[in-house]
Amino acid sequence: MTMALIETVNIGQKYAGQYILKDVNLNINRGEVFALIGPTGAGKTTLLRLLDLLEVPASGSVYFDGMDVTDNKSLRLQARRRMSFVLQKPVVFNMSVYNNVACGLRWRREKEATIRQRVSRALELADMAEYINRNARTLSGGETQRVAIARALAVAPEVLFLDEPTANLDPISTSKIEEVLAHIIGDQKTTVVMATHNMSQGQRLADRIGVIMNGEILQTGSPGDIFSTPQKKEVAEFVGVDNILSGVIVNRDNELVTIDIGGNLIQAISDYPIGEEVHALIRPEDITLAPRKDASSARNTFEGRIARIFPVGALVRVEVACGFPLLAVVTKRSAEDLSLAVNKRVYATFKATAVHIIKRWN
Amino acid sequence: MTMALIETVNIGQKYAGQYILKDVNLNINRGEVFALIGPTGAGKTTLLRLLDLLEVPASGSVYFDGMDVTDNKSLRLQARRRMSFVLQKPVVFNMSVYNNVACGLRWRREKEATIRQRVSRALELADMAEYINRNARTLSGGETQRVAIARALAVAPEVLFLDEPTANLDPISTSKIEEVLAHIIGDQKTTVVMATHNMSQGQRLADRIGVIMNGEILQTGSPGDIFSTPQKKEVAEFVGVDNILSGVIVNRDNELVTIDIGGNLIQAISDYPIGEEVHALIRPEDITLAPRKDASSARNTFEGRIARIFPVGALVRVEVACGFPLLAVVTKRSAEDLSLAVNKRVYATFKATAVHIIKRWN
Amino acid sequence: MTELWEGLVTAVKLIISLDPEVMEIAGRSLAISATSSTIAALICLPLGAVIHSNKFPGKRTLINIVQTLFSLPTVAVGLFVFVLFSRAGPIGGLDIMFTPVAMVIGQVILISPIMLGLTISALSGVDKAIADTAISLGASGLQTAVITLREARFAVLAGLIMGFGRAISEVGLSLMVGGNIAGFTRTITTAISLETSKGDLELALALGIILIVIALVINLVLNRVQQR
Amino acid sequence: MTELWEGLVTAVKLIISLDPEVMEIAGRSLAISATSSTIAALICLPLGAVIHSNKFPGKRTLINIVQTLFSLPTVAVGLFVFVLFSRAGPIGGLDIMFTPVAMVIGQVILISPIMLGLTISALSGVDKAIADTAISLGASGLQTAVITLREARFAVLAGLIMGFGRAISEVGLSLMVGGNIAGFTRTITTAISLETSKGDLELALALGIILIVIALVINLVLNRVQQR
Amino acid sequence: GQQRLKVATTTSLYDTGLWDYLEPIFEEEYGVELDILYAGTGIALEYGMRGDVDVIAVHSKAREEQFVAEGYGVERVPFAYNYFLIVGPEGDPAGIKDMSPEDAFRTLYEAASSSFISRGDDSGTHGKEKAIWASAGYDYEAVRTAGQWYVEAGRGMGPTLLMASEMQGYTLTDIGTFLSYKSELELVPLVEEGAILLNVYSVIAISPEKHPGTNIEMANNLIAFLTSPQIQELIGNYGVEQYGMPLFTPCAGAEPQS
Ligand SMILES: Nc1ncnc2c1ncn2[C@@H]1O[C@H](COP(=O)(O)OP(=O)(O)OP(=O)(O)O)[C@@H](O)[C@H]1O
Ligand SMILES: Nc1ncnc2c1ncn2[C@@H]1O[C@H](COP(=O)(O)OP(=O)(O)OP(=O)(O)O)[C@@H](O)[C@H]1O
Ligand SMILES: [Mg+2]
Ligand SMILES: [Mg+2]
Repeated sequence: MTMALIETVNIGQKYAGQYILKDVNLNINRGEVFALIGPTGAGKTTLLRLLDLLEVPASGSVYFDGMDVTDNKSLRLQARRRMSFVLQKPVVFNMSVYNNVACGLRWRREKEATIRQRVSRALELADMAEYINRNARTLSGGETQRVAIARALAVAPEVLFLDEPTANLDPISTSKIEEVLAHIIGDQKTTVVMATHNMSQGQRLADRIGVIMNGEILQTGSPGDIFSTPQKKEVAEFVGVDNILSGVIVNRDNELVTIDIGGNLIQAISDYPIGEEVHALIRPEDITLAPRKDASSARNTFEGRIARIFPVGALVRVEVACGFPLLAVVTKRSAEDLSLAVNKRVYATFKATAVHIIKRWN
Repeated sequence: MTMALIETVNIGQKYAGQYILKDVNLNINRGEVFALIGPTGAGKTTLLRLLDLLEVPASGSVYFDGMDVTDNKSLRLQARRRMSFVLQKPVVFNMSVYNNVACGLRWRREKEATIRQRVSRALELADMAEYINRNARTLSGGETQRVAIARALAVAPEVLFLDEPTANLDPISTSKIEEVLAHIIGDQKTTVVMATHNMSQGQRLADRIGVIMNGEILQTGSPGDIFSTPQKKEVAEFVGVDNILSGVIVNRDNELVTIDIGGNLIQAISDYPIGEEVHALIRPEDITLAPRKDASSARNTFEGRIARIFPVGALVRVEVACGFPLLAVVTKRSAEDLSLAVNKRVYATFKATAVHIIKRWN
Repeated sequence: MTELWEGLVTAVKLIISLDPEVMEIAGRSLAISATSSTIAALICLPLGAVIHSNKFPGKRTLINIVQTLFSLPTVAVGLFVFVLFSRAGPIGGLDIMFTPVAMVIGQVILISPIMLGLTISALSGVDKAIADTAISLGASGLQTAVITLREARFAVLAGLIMGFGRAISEVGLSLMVGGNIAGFTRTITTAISLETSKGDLELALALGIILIVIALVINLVLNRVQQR
Repeated sequence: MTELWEGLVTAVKLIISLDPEVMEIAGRSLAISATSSTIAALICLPLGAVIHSNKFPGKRTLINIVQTLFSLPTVAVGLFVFVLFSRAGPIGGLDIMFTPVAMVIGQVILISPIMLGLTISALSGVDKAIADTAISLGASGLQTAVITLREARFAVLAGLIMGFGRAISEVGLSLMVGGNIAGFTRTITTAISLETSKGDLELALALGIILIVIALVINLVLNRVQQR
Repeated sequence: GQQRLKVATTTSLYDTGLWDYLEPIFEEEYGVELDILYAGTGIALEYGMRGDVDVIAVHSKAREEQFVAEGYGVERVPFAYNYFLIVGPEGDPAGIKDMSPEDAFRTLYEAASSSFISRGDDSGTHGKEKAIWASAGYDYEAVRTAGQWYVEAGRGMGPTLLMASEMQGYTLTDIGTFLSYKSELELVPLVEEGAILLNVYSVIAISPEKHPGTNIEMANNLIAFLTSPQIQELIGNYGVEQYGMPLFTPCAGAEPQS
């Protein structure tokens, strides 16, 4: 039996008589980075609080390093001393930044010299060294978040829990913190469990992602899996598969199937039989736009008119009406090169392999 | 004289004897959306608090709708009743969601019927209608943020201040909130002042952006201006111009100048004279990568090897070593098509117009 | 020990039989201390909010002084009020000595520092962001004070209960300026003191128990109100 | 009014001349109430933290009872202790009646509900996230209690000061179980009551002023400690 | 509202219940609200001097005479008397039973082993105690500091008795308080005879010249009431029902001599 570092068996939590987390079975392996993603109110924070042993589940059990820590107080404290947690809304104690970061170490009865050294190191990692003597209550939002991260790092946890760790940080601070995390993940083999709504952060840092919605884990898998082959419509929507088309499989030739989307035929790769009602998922960045129909190997080409164009950072999102609405993403540069404009006629092309098929109503 | 709705004259703020905001002169015009962007600790929150009349500046004056409201208590209250503010770390009062949202209206002595109607409307806008009877303290991070937004909207402010309004929200909620904001901006001509570290949010929503760093406003301008023609190196770095090359203008032919970057020559458009020490700024998305040198109109083409590749969402960032480091961004699809890999030889191409020149040490 | 038991039995008997004399002094005790608590609360809640929410030089010192007055001995307050309102005193003309009015005045002086100090310390526990949020939503100074007090309601209520408790349980002041006049200024505590000096310890204990029962009822009522 | 002025003058004279009798009873007052406050604080701070941080059925009721005991009349506590420790009482053999020990015991009973109740209400103002953060950083139950108390230190201190103030200012209890014995159990408040009954109002007022001065000093010292 | 008459009385007189007994009779007869203030001798005199009451009823001859001499009181009118007692533990370790008061005090002083609990509060009873020490030939200051056995309680009569009982010591008490406390005490009367033990209660109306605001008319009514034959009879029988013996001997305005 290979043992997960943290294992939950059917845990649930309820508030005011209502289950807001139901039957979660999750293994967190030693050394992995696990990201929980999901919309507001999905239960991310609740689940992290159960895993960090801050709360006792209403049902089910939690195992840490092979021990049942569901409700044994002293085991829980022992286990908790091997973890630390950066809360979603970080609070600092009304004392200096130094003392804030030193707290966890003091509680573990470390020597003053060790404490001094570890606090300095943690503050340097979080780029907060110059604030060491400030009262932590006077810090700005982002500074507070970085102190909270330093405080959690200082105790050199085996498991680090992070709840939206960079929500209050600008892109530069975010990448610094991500570097620090990458570093401790690589160097110290720290297990990391994070909740984030920033999916690209999940993608960048995580080994495995769990998608949670309405208190249930809908899918876990590698970032690649989650992003390219979501198993449910909700997951697909959430991870940015903007094209979700409902249809029926009307033909198949080995693995190549033809799907009827309200009269338009799309080709894709799938195991489902003829007659199956499915969703066809296509990531907008997998769709190419061209002024002419060209002879590419792509199986699917549709002619249409541009319905809407809107820029997003370095990219442009283009909505094409081609019997059904298709959303494509192109770079600003290509948009300029193709001189895309509303009402312009274009050809939207995508490969059969870029279409991911899932069964409907599952 | 056209009058700005809010005008600050040399305002500054100090804490513990130190100025953390210095001589800020800012006009917020009626009906515009103004975004403050800047790194952690830059002074965004401090400035918003001064504009919202939550704090009195240590120096300088604040005018609202033509009146000096720097320190007249009753004028300040009157002005404040025409504004509302969503704090960076939103707190809710320990009462139901309904009562939370109703507070501002009660304080304005609105009729109960009006209150009921406006609260419902605001909660619907923020997609929180179903939580109306919950104690607001039991909400999740994102839900709390949405209640705070509803609460601020309910009073139908002339000026709405938002401090990182979507920091705790997932992408779907974020776009919902952005839609709501776009709606009230369009419909009700509300003036909006927001602080955000989410630059694309600034870009999407703002008419004008102010970049603040270290307590000083370094540049204000349209999103386009800020993103394509930053006037200082710090601004450039912050808005994601990842290629900042130092060089000297060595030649010019009308507007076309040649810049010597440590031996490599780059062509660009600029007014600066020969001998001027400058930074050449190139956005990574303006750089094309190709396996062969092709005969495009682009003035600058450099041969190099790929040093690093890392994916970011639907994009891939590619670091090319071509005498100097160049960072390019391409779509995943192009990366696959070009089969980019570390150490592979590529040609990086960019137009002379894609290079933005600023003077050094300004 | 038997006295304790007998005291309890007597208390229960007195309560059940609604002994008119006991009911009368209990009612008077309650009326006087409720009046003084209400007056003190009306002064101290707003004043506490003002002191809490403003920065001014000497604030720390002011709070120190208020807290020092937690130690005001009842009899000293009694002396003070006596000296002030006695016929020979500066405002003796009012002729309120040895009336419930004098007792109320004395109790207000006694418990105001308590209510004020505890209100301020209750407010000190409220996140500063609460007041900021209220102000930013257009609350006036008073409205901000109300919402802040509301957020600290548990601790604020504890302060009010403490003030009321001090008022209803004090005796030195009531004896001094009330005079323990039967049917006019006799309260439960002065009656306890009388019974004690008369040697009827059971009755004294029984009255003590009745006092606590009254306090409990008031407490439950206030808590009910707070929870609404 | 002249009495007030004369009282003040007398107080200043007594303080300046370090009048030995006054110094003695002042010292005793301070010693007794400091002892009982310390004992009560050692009981109530941890107990308050435990009650605050645990959910259990009847918690609300427990707090109601504690707050009700804010109204404990000193003389009732005095009677209770008297009945307990008197020769005829259940633990009369200890022979501590009319000694400072009995006074300390009585004061601990009197002020424990106050310190406990105010500790709980001080803690109620602390953001729950503080305790969560401490626990998540590996704090044990005790360590969490300490940091939470520390966050509420201003209000917690106010509670301790209130308890001390109640102890040093109470008189009914000290009279009842101490006996106001000159040179042994006489404290400032029992002396005030004696001087008042003798009709020496100036001296009584002067003693009251001295009491307040002592309270002020204690207060400043505690505040200094808290601010460190 | 209604006319009020304020009387400040010593605790020892009030605690016997005599005032509660007489109050309704007087109120009925004169249609006035009688306010009996419960206070120590010292503070009762203070109330009188300040004009906060209309009448005082105390039992401290020397101070009463001074009060009248200084013009605060109109006239000192004795209306009843009884005797002080020296009480002590049943075993009487000092052996003072049936001695004269002076001899009893001398014995206690010499033995210096059994506690003597003094009121020590300048009350009428305390004044009497001092008078006995003087009559026995001691300087009171010397007695006060004579040793541990001399305990200054600084309290009212009832508590002082309780304390004496607790400490199994001796004390001087008025008979009324002793009888009403008897059930709580492990003390018995040891010395009951001796002219010096005489305890006279008198009433004094506050002089309207000093304090024009006082109700001299009604004060005189009260004094007349107390010294009237019917009331004197009631006073003479007061306590028989409850204690099996009268607490007071009426003396209708005349200073008793024995
Ligand atoms: N009371 C204070 N004493 C000292 N410095 C302070 C105080 N309050 C704020 N500051 C400092 O002022 C600077 C500006 O703070 P502000 O909250 O305005 O930053 P911000 O731009 O909103 O940052 P963030 O994005 O992290 O919220 C910060 O560096 C902060 O540490
Ligand atoms: N005490 C409570 N009573 C009722 N519902 C509660 C309580 N606490 C939490 N909830 C609900 O449980 C759900 C999950 O909350 P949780 O904080 O885990 O969400 P989350 O996924 O972390 O969301 P966010 O991204 O907004 O932080 C929310 O809808 C929340 O309203
Ligand atoms: Mg959350
Ligand atoms: Mg900020």
